Amino acid sequence: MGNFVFDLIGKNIVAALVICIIPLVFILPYALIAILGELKIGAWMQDRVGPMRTGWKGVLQPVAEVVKLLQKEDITPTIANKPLFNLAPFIVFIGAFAAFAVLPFSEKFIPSGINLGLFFVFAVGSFAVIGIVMGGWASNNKYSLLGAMRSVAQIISYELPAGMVFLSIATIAGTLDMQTIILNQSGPIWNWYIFGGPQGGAIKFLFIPFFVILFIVYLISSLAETNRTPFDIPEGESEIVAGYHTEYSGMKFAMFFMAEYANMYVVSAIIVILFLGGWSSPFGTSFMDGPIWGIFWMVGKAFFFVFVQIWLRWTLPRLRVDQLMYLGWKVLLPLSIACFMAIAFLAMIN
Amino acid sequence: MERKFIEYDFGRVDSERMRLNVGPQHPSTHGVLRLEIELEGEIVTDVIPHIGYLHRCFEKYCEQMQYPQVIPYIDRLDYIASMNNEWPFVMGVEKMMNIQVPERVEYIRVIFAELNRIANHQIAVATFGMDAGAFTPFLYLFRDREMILNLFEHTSGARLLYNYFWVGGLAHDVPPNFKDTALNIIKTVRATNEEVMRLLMGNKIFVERTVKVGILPADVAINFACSGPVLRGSGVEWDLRKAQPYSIYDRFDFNVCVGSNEIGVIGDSWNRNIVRMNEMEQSCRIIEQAIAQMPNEGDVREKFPKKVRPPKGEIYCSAENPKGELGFYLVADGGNKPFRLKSRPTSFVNLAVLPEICKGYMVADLILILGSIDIVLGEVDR
Amino acid sequence: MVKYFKDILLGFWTIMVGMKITMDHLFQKKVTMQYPERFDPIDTGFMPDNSRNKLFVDIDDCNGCGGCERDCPVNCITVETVKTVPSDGPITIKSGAKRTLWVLKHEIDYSKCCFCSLCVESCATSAIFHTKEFDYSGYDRNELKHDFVSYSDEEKQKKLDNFVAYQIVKKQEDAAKKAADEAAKAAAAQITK
Amino acid sequence: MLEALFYIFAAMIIGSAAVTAFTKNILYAAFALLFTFFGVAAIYVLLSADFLAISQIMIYIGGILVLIIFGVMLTTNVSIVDIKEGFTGKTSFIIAGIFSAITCIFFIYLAFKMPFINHAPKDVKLPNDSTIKPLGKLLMTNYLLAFEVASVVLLIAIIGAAMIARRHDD
Repeated sequence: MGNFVFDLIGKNIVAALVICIIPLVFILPYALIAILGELKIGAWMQDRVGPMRTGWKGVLQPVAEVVKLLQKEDITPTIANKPLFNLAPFIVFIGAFAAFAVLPFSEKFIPSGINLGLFFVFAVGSFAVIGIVMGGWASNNKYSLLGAMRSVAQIISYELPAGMVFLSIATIAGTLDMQTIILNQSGPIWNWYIFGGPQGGAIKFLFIPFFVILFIVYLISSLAETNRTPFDIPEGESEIVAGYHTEYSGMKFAMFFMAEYANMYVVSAIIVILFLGGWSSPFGTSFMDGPIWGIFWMVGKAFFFVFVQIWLRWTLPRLRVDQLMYLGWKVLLPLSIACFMAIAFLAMIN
Repeated sequence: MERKFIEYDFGRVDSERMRLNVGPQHPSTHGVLRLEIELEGEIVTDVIPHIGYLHRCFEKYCEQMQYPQVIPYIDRLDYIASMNNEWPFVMGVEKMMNIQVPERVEYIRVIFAELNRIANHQIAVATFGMDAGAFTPFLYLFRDREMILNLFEHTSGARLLYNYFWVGGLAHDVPPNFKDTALNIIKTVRATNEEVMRLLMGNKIFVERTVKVGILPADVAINFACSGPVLRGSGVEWDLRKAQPYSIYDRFDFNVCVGSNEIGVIGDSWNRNIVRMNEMEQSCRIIEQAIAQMPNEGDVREKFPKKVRPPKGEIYCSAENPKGELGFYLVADGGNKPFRLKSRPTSFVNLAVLPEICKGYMVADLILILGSIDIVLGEVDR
Repeated sequence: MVKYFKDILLGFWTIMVGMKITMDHLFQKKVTMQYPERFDPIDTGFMPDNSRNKLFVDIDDCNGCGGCERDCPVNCITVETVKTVPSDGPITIKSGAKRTLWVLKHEIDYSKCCFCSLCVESCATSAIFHTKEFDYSGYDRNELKHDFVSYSDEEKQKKLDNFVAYQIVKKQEDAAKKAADEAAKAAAAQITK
Repeated sequence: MLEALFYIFAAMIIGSAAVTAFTKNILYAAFALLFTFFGVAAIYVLLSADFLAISQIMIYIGGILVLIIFGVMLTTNVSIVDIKEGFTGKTSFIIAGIFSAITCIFFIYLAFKMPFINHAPKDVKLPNDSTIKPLGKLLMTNYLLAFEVASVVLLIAIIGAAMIARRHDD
């Protein structure tokens, strides 16, 4: 996509800015849809009807919420550390936003086709940690501090199993480039990595359980990295009010909010890219395939995982901090390492 | 902030404890309770409950209220189990005045008290789940509670503060389709309970969160005069309905549910909650039996005394509330107002045990333990 | 080790069970009632006959006994009365009994009312009762005070004046009567002497 | 455009590094370090060292900086701590002066002796492909010993840290 824009406008600063803005153009409508989905699906799962007043059946509710947040008074606590307090939401948002730079939407549409896409996503995720710590500390609120501390411990712990999953797929695919990983999986549905990938012939079917376990491990650790239920302990509202964003209001709160929803898409997209063939059609290369269909498949599959996250949120209770650590270090990490070894073996015999 | 040095074997660690106010505007203190807690990391080392934000001088007020006027005030003690609250007071006054209420009234009272027990336990379990972060069971249970409240509304005219048990009888007769409605409610309650057992109580995360959390040993529970599910969760088989059968409870066949070692440890949050779930089932059984035995005809207002003036004397009358033993100590001087009305509030007594059982657990556990005790601040502060 | 894997599997299984339940509910019929559109208390039977809502006093039926005022646990009712005078003629309340008191003020403060229904119970003439109206509000707490008496100030003043005048007349009559009695007594005593 | 970007990032590095060095608030210093690391990563990108750039972000920002901030935050009363200014003692001042003088002279000597590239590498062909493959090859062949030694050292450090952090319940 970058090349396309450069061809259109010319290789100058305007083109670069246009490329930077493209993900934002995606995030805003996506966030509105995701918020509406959260409200409505949550309501329906609880036998309610959800918001019904704004627009037809309440479809304009997220717009109303965004407008509300925009015009709300932006309160900064007197004893807060003002520069850091104001900076934190932006840092958190950078982390979520930067990841969009390498997320492909289709064969032809990718903001930046760098060779290290997977690694890049992994790295910029750490920006969120800094932002959360900054916000939690600068709020000068004990609940915020507790939330920030929990959040950091959680995100750093769960980066390890997620990293092992990345490593496994990178080993079997032989690349860190997202487009190549997806291209590897194109073709019939059993070429997807959740079904063992394209390599290996018949013997790969022995390794399918490892891929499925990796898939589940990444699903769980992605929930933890985006602070979603059952890992929403950094903002667990029944314990520490709202965690690190207790003191935030108005636009700055909206930034945290947007970052959370953007992160939801990022991790869903990565699940799809790593295991479910990204933008490739499930019916093989012949049917419903191509750049435009690619967008449909990519966004559709990712939205399914956004839905799964919402679904889990309205189903499960919350874990406790020590149980979270137990799960991360004693369950997910050993499992992912074992699976990594098995998959490395598969990659070796190919 | 005070500073303490904790001795570990690798030397001295300078550890600072954090004092944290949980409440009165915290989302999950079930009202306006303020807990002053001391944290070391996330471990709770000390808890001091501060109460009184909802103090309404209930006992003093009652001294200038005529007996019928006291009942609306009693409704507001434990406002999610008002029917049960009215009962011990009404029973006490009736005993003093030697009024034998009609059979039909007794049965209706039992049915309504048990329905209200179900409603109360539904709220208790629902909010407990919400403390743990599960929001959906909360609404399933509230949906069912709505049916109970509708029945109450069609009977007494109000949804929350009924003023329904009057001295000598009941304020209104039950609606004509009362029996069908009650049986229908029981059916729904059982179905939802089964669902909640699978969705919330059986969930591994929830089990992990609640077992071995806030263990209340039986002797501590007895020493702190706990009652209700808090006491029974610790394995003590004490239920006023069985131990000192009042009204007509000796006619029904039901079990006293106690905590067990099956999943958790006796006396932990899980057991307190599972006792509530089981008690709902027992209440359903009592209601079924009561509906089968209940006489169809009879005036619920025939034994109303012209003037409620108990003779000089004093009485302590208690009943098994959903939360435990609620008692009223009534001193009458022969006038139309109580000379003194002392209440033994369940939640207040049960709350006293909180600092005992939540030391050494985490903040998240503290909230769960508080939820498992199931307090209502209207009753704690009075 | 077995317990470790068993716990993992159990956790996974119970999460699946929970997800199935919420998924089932996703497609079930919803129970929410859209309040202002779907709420018609009388037609749909949402509101029972004995529901306890806003109070209303039929002042033509009120004999001014003040029982409601005495029985109210929160003192939200204020009743002021004045006695009738013979010049008012033979007046009755709606239900037919003789009216001995003019009700000059019957005010209910709805911001205080606790809807306990004790006043309804105490009213001998059923003049006070609950209506079906429940959603009322005001910008000022004084707007929630409602006086059911519709007499104008002049009429009230006239009734008070009538009563005062009647008191004076009655006093004079009493004095005259007393004097006459004493005179008669004295006369009788004279006679017996 | 690239030159402009270079100067922007260079200014960012120098500015934030100056904040790190001169601010009195120790937490500001830690957060200013974030921008320094980020700028360095950007310079790496401009040099076409993409793997290095992302590693820089991941290791320094995601790992070390978080650790520093965590450590600073959990120490008591962060904002009150004053970083001392002025002379703390005559002897130490003299020793520090001598050392810095020697270092200074050493660097000046190096600058004259070493064959630094003192012009922009315009004619140098930058690798178009990812640097990850040659890096990996080198780490697994020529520099295997260094790589293994580093990992063993890290392992020892992790085990030691775990030993120290363990709570003994005796």
